[in-house]
Amino acid sequence: MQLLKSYILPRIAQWVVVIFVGVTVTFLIPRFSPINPVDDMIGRMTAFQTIDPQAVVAMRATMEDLYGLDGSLLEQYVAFWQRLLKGDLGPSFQNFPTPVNDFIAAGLPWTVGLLTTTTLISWLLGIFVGSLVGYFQHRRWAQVLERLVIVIYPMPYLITALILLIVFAFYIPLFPMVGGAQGSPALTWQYISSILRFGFLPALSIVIGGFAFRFIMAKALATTEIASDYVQYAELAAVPKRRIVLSYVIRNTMLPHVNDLALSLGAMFEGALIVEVMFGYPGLGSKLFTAISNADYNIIMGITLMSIVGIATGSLIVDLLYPIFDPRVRLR
Amino acid sequence: MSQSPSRPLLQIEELSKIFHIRQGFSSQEFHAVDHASIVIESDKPEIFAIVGESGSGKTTLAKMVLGMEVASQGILRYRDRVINDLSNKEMKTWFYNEVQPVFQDPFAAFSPLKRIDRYLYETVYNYKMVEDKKEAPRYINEVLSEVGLTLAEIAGRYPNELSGGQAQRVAIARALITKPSLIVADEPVSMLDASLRMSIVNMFRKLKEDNEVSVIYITHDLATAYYAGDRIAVMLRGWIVELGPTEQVLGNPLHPYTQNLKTSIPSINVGETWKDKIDLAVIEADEYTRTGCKFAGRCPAVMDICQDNIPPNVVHGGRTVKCFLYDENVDPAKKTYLTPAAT
Amino acid sequence: MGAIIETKNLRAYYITKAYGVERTVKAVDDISLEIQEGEVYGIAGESGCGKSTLLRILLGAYQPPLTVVGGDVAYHLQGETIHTADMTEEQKHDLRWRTISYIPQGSMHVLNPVRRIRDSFHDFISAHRDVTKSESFRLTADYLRDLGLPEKVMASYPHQLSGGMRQRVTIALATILWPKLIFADEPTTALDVVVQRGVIQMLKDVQQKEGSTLVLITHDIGVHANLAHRIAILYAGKLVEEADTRTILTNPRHPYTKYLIESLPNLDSREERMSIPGRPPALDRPPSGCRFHERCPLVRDICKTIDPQMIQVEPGHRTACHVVEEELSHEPVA
Amino acid sequence: QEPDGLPVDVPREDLWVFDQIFRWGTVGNYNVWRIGGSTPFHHALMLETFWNRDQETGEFIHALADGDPVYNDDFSEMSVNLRQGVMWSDGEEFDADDVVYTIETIKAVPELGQGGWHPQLVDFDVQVEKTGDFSVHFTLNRSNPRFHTLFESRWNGVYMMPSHVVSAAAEAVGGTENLGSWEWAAEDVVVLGNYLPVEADPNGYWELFRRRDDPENSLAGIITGGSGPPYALSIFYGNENIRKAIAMSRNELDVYFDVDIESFEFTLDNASKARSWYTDFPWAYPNEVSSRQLAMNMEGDPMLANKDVRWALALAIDIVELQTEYIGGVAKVTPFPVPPTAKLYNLYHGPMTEWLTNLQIDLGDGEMYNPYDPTVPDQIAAWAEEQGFAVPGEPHEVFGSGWWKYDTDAAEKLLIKAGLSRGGDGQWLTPDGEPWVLDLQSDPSENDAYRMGQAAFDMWTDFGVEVNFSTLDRNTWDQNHFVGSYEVSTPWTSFALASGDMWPQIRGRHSRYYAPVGEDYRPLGGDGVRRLRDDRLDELIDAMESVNPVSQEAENIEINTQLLQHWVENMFDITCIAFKKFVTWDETYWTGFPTAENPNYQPLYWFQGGKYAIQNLHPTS
Amino acid sequence: MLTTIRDLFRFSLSFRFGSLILLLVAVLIATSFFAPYPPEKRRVVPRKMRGKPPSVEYVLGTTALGQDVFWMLTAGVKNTLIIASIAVVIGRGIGVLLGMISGYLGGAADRIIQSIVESVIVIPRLPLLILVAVILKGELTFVTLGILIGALDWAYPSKRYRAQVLSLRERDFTHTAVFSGMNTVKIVIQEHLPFIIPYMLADVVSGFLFSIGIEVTLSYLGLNDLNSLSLGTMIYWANEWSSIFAGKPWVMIAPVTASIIMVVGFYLVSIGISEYLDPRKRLVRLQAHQADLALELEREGARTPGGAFSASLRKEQDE
Ligand SMILES: Nc1ncnc2c1ncn2[C@@H]1O[C@H](COP(=O)(O)OP(=O)(O)OP(=O)(O)O)[C@@H](O)[C@H]1O
Ligand SMILES: Nc1ncnc2c1ncn2[C@@H]1O[C@H](COP(=O)(O)OP(=O)(O)OP(=O)(O)O)[C@@H](O)[C@H]1O
Ligand SMILES: [Mg+2]
Ligand SMILES: [Mg+2]
Repeated sequence: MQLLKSYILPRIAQWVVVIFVGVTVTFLIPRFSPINPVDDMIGRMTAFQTIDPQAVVAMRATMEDLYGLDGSLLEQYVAFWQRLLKGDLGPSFQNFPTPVNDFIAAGLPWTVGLLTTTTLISWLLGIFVGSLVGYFQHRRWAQVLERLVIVIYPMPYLITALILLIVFAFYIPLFPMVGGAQGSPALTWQYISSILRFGFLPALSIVIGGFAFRFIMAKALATTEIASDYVQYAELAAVPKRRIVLSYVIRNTMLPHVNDLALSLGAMFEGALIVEVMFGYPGLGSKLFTAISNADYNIIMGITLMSIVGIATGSLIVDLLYPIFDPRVRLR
Repeated sequence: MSQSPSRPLLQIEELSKIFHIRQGFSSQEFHAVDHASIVIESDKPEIFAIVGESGSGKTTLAKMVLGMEVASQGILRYRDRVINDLSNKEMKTWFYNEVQPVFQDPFAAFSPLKRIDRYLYETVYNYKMVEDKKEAPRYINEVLSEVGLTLAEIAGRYPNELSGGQAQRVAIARALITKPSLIVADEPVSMLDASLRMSIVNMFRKLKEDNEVSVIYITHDLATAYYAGDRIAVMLRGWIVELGPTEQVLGNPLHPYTQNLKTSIPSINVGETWKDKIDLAVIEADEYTRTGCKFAGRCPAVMDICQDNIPPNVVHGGRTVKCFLYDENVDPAKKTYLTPAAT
Repeated sequence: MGAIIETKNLRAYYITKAYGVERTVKAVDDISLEIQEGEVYGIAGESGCGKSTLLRILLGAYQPPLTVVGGDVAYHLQGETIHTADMTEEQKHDLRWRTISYIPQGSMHVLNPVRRIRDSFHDFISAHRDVTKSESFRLTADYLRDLGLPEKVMASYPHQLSGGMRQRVTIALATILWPKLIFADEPTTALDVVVQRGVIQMLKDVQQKEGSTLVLITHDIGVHANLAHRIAILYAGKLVEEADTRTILTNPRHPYTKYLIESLPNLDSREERMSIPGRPPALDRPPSGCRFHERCPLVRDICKTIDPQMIQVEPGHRTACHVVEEELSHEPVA
Repeated sequence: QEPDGLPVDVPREDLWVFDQIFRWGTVGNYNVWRIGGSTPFHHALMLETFWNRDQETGEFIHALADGDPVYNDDFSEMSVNLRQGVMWSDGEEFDADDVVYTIETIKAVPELGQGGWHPQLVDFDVQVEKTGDFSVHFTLNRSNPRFHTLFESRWNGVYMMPSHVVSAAAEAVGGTENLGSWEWAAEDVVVLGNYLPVEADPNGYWELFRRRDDPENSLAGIITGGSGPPYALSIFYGNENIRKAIAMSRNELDVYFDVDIESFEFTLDNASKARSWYTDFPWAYPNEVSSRQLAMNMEGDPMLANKDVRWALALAIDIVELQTEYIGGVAKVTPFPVPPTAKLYNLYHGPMTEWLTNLQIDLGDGEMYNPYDPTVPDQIAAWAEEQGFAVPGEPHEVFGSGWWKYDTDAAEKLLIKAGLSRGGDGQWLTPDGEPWVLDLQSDPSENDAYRMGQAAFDMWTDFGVEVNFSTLDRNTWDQNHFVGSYEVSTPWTSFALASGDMWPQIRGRHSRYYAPVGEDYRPLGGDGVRRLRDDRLDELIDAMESVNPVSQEAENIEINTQLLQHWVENMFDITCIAFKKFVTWDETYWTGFPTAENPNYQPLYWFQGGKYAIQNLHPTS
Repeated sequence: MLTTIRDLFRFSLSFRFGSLILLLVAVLIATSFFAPYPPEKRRVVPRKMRGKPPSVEYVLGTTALGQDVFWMLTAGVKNTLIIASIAVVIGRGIGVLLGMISGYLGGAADRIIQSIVESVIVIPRLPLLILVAVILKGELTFVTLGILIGALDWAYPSKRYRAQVLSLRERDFTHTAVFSGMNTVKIVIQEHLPFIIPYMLADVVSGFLFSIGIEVTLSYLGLNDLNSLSLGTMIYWANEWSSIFAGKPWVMIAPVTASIIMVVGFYLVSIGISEYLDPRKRLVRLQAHQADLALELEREGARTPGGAFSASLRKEQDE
């Protein structure tokens, strides 16, 4: 009970605040955009043909009405929350009247799939390899590996993706260049393997960046860890190195890594955005980018909302579950 | 509750400090200091030793006295003023003038990036101990001489350029600058070498005599506590289990825990090695959550009543003991002795 | 019963180079000693005088910056003589825990904080014996019971135990395979006296049960008095005196040892006690001659220049002091 | 070896893969009539209108109409005869009922506002009447000689609805008025074209079509006699040209619509069976009807209001270098906003050559100057030969018409005449003595336009004009046009349609649609982007309005020519080049695409008139 | 400070490498001021030499439109660093301020600030940046871009500074300072800042990494002032002109390599600094300095520390 009051409830309250602030910020900012979604739409509809000027005027009136863009900012904001609480994100402007929910439903599985797998892979791999290198830091291979990572670590996702694209889609055309899978969803090996094949390069781009980051953290933590008395003692007692790395070094450094996992989702989402654009990968990231340039408010809102809620919830869950990972006592 | 005719310097009554600790999904209250009472009189300076095993609440008590932690319950007054109620300004202008600390690790007590004499000058200036800033070196030198140092020796030095003993002397000198009435020294010698230890302890004795400063001397080294302390409080899991003049308490301990402590001091006298064995099967950490007497698990004289009842503070033989053994109100029939329980 | 471990003119220095400054700390300088099988050998001395360093060398577990620059450490085990300098990693692996074990300082930190005690035991046991988890659990349970420790600790995490209990668990962890030779570095420091007593009692038990040899470091002479058969006094990287416990306590010859014994307060009197003047020298620039000469009340000119050699005062009692030498030979030293 | 990078699992021999130029937002809803319905070429394979235009020849392609539109004398009524024998893909025959239903439904439902058809039908209060099973008659409330353009699709036009399907759907959604929210699912789609949608990437990256079972009954089948590949897949490769080129080199793309020259060259190097319109230089298809200009805001920089300044800027541009160094020598040159396609060159550029050559401008102090240089195409041809290229045909056929001389001396005189002067550092100063600073905006997503902007920037800077060149994204750039916050920009336009008619394209420039800088011109409905008010222009536009471009073609062309002359004399914008398209196909799997040697249909497959090119594709092997 | 840098330079390999790289960068930037013409200018290279690979005359090659890649790079590196510096100053400025305020005030203020910080951490920065960049497009200069990046890059740093402050606040010497009568401002500035500054150094470097990456990314998406030179815009144009595939890879390689080298340089410097800050290494170093110092003292014939005291004690005993 005490815990509920002193820890869980405030943490949940914080979650609510975080989402509220995040959503408000993303509600407001696009509305300062000079781009008017209605005009943008009309521009696209009439781009290649000649239309009577009067007709355009009439169309504009109809569309403003349909889009619900009348009323003050505050009214729109209130209306927005009213809809949101009903789970309705409104229609897309660019693709009126398709509901934003449909877009999210189409894109979310890809983004979530890409993000969770890449996050997990880079997280686990980074921790494992980083800890190994930290543990064997005087070995030659470890030093070579570390230098390598130092070079790839600061590379923006973009450049990694570009290089991968050039190498693995052109010089060695092993992987597809567009799309998320082959054929329609089915529980067949063929479909599933195509998901892996289509997702490989996008995933690799994110994994490389995420891995390097995690590697460097893990190495730093492991270096501190191996200086700890219990590792030194276990070494002295000739406890096998494998056991020391796994149960001593990694297990102990896991806590900051766990703590960090949810927060790093945000950075990974940024990576996903770039990578989706670069590889023509389905998902929310690339959609968001298009929506931003078309001032498709509702889509922007919908997708940022998803990522904010996703990341905030991720970090909430990690925080709430943290005690499971950490057997030590926390003083509060 | 001890009534004294004169105004006490420090009055601690039924003082508690409660922390919340969390492990996994559970959280519990935890009394680091549990209804402790101590009074230090103002008319006669003394060295008041507090001993007890690690984690028994000594530091927490000291921090409350110094105003660094807020007490959770109970009375905590310095010269009749409630310490926790003092305004920031009063703390600075009055309280810190009166009460000063000495910390355990002399090297941690000074910023390694700053020259050590800076703290002496700061203290002199901030408390306006001299009329004219030019007077400061002379004043500081005076204070330093009390601890056997000269300003020339330490001027311009960084802490790590001094020995532990020197640094601790500077720390004590710094505390003396405001001419305090009370110094709270938390394990001031435990980081020091055996060879330096005695010189510091000797100095406390000298300060008490010459400067009329009372010292709360916290240690887990019973021998120095006995050597320096006028009165002593023995702490166990937040409780003060026995309090009284040092010679009485350590010479003739009443509380089973104190007795235990005393017999456990390894003697260097040849042939005085321990013969009897003590029971090891107790996880002391469990003692915090005990409902009755916290020592019941290891007590050789444990009784029925001890299991679920908190023993009273009994004034007995010139001291206060927290033990049912000396409680006349308890029906002797109920004092059924048990063999020590190993839980 | 002969010597189980023997050192000759052992020198071990920390040679560090950090940000351009090279520094050699002569932490163990020319120490020769023999430790007999089955005895408890105590090593005492001020903080920083090289006790732990000596122990690490004896144990053969050290890495740069600590370097053995001279002398030799030899084990005499089952009729074989092994020089640590020639030991391979495998040999070390084989010896550790089964024959030679180590109880470190700072019980707080040597147990893996996120592993239950029993798993740590399993790690240590399985490193040297081919056992299943349940076997090593049983072994552990039996052993803890033997030593009078509650079985409940097995399922605990280190933080759930008090410092004293942790130290006892560490001792159990170090000795679970009944080693012949146990090194213990300050096993009771930072414990309060009651707990300390428990720990000492346990060490004694372990040592007596198998007749193992225990090398015990502590600066608390009281602990030595209760446990050790012989005591060696170290000062600034040098062995200054060695004798059986009773002799050291009642008839110390070296002025440093005398100070050490006499400055100890006890509950018998509150008489003012003197403290040792000065402070120990820095080992990267040890004083010339006798390293104690700057603090010694009996200092002679010779002490300032000539390093005194270990001399035998009487059988089993050695010391390194020009003054003692002078007394013994009844003629003033030049 | 079978490439496996395609998102659908259809044998490559049956599958034709083409470049999808947008990423679909709405997926799986084929109700294209509603507002926000997908861009039409998405459905170029599926849907039909009365007429299409061949961009190449400017001729009508009679689609659902069986002949040209027939108007009454005052152009308030139009009759159309319908083609017989065209079948909906469900076996129903297309007839006049479908037309009547379509017109009445669109007119009745504002939400079916795609393409602006609804408001136009309402505006003219269009009444449609079935005059036979295969003929209809339209009556308007006032004269409109170009009413038929509503049904003529270059890109988009009133698509006919299958009345039997839509009326049932209307009932299902609770009445015709709800058709705006009607969703037409792929499996229910019924078409007049040759292809039916199969499935689409929910994320809009690709869409798969299948040939209908009776291709011979589809309109495209009837018109071309061909049947096209069994499956067609469109893929969106993003805005990065190189990705298309790579895809083609991997044999995963049979045709793409356009890339920049670098990516095109890359394609040639890496896809052995790839080619474009010409097999050799300048490769690209040159006849898309549009041109790019350095457009000036008459109220942007005060200097720009002066005709002499505008002329000076034109003369400070070296068109040959612009066309060769910046554009790669592959786009046609034109001095006015009409592209020199085969047809339009004959209508305008050719006939106007003499006038252009004789055109004189006053450089000040009575010095008259002939700015036109008819040898520009020859200079470009010379450059091409220097590069080792062979020029396929007459220079003017390949490189367009002449242009203005690159004559900075003349330009200097014009500026001095306009009151400007050179400062000490050679930079131009305004009459007030302030440095003259010109803003130039461009959007890099149109790479030719952008490079033209870069060239202008470079050349004008060298001429001593301080130019701020800002690169804007599409939306910001558009937005700046709407409110007139630009000085010089790089848009594209064509005054002429493929047929040569001009009024529809320039009526919005009438001064009644004028809005001053700072105000959005669009609420007025016109095209006031230049902030131009010109009486002569108004006069000419009014004159055109009452001329029927089909029946009164000669009169129409005459007025149009006058307008172009007026435009040029005033240098209202500096038109530089026409559109070219690197429509490129790879013949590994499919062949039969139109080429310069065999131009059966225009290769602009995403235009309604280009879709017939697909019908004649056949497997390479 | 100077000795710190000297030590770092002498004894940290990564710092030496890193600062060597940064020195190179600095030289590159310095040369940008000697460019013979505005480096973004096209048509400055003679026609014959346009679009040619690196040569003696044009060490990094030329673009098809007649720019000299070398001069472009000097300006690009400079401008990217300007953006990054602005971003870092703003981001770290806000970060330090908030972190310290939050850490010192504690209580409700701390909770509020932390909630805000958490919210900001959770909002994905890149989309937000894109959004704002789209809105500001046209007005987007290097300065505004720097401000923008900085405005979004303070949440993580502020958390780190707060943690620093919290731990410093609990250190004994802080208590000593309090009992010495120093006020909070003094404690913060004189006692704590010296500890925070080194962390700031390392943190500033990570700020550079982030900002360079973002600049490149935003430019790639066309959301920067594409007519000015920066590493990002160079990459944008190289990509836009498909330089790699059009047989002119040097146009792309130059800025990509420069950005990688630059961030690696920064990163190595930060490793050097953090190594230097590693408390264990620090101790060794302090001891080493101490030894130095003691040697000096001895040479000067001064007494070793503690000498005076032991002498006085000895006297006491003698009496
Ligand atoms: N801020 C805190 N929050 C929670 N628990 C605390 C806090 N500070 C101290 N404690 C706990 O309170 C108990 C008493 O601690 P305290 O430091 O007062 O003991 P001590 O007698 O000084 O011990 P030692 O001899 O080790 O210095 C310990 O168990 C400690 O873990
Ligand atoms: N890694 C190291 N590098 C350099 N010097 C060291 C190192 N470890 C220890 N020393 C120095 O070696 C000397 C001996 O250290 P050692 O730890 O052996 O002393 P000790 O007698 O065990 O002291 P304590 O009682 O404090 O444990 C000390 O002066 C110490 O500063
Ligand atoms: Mg304490
Ligand atoms: Mg030690």
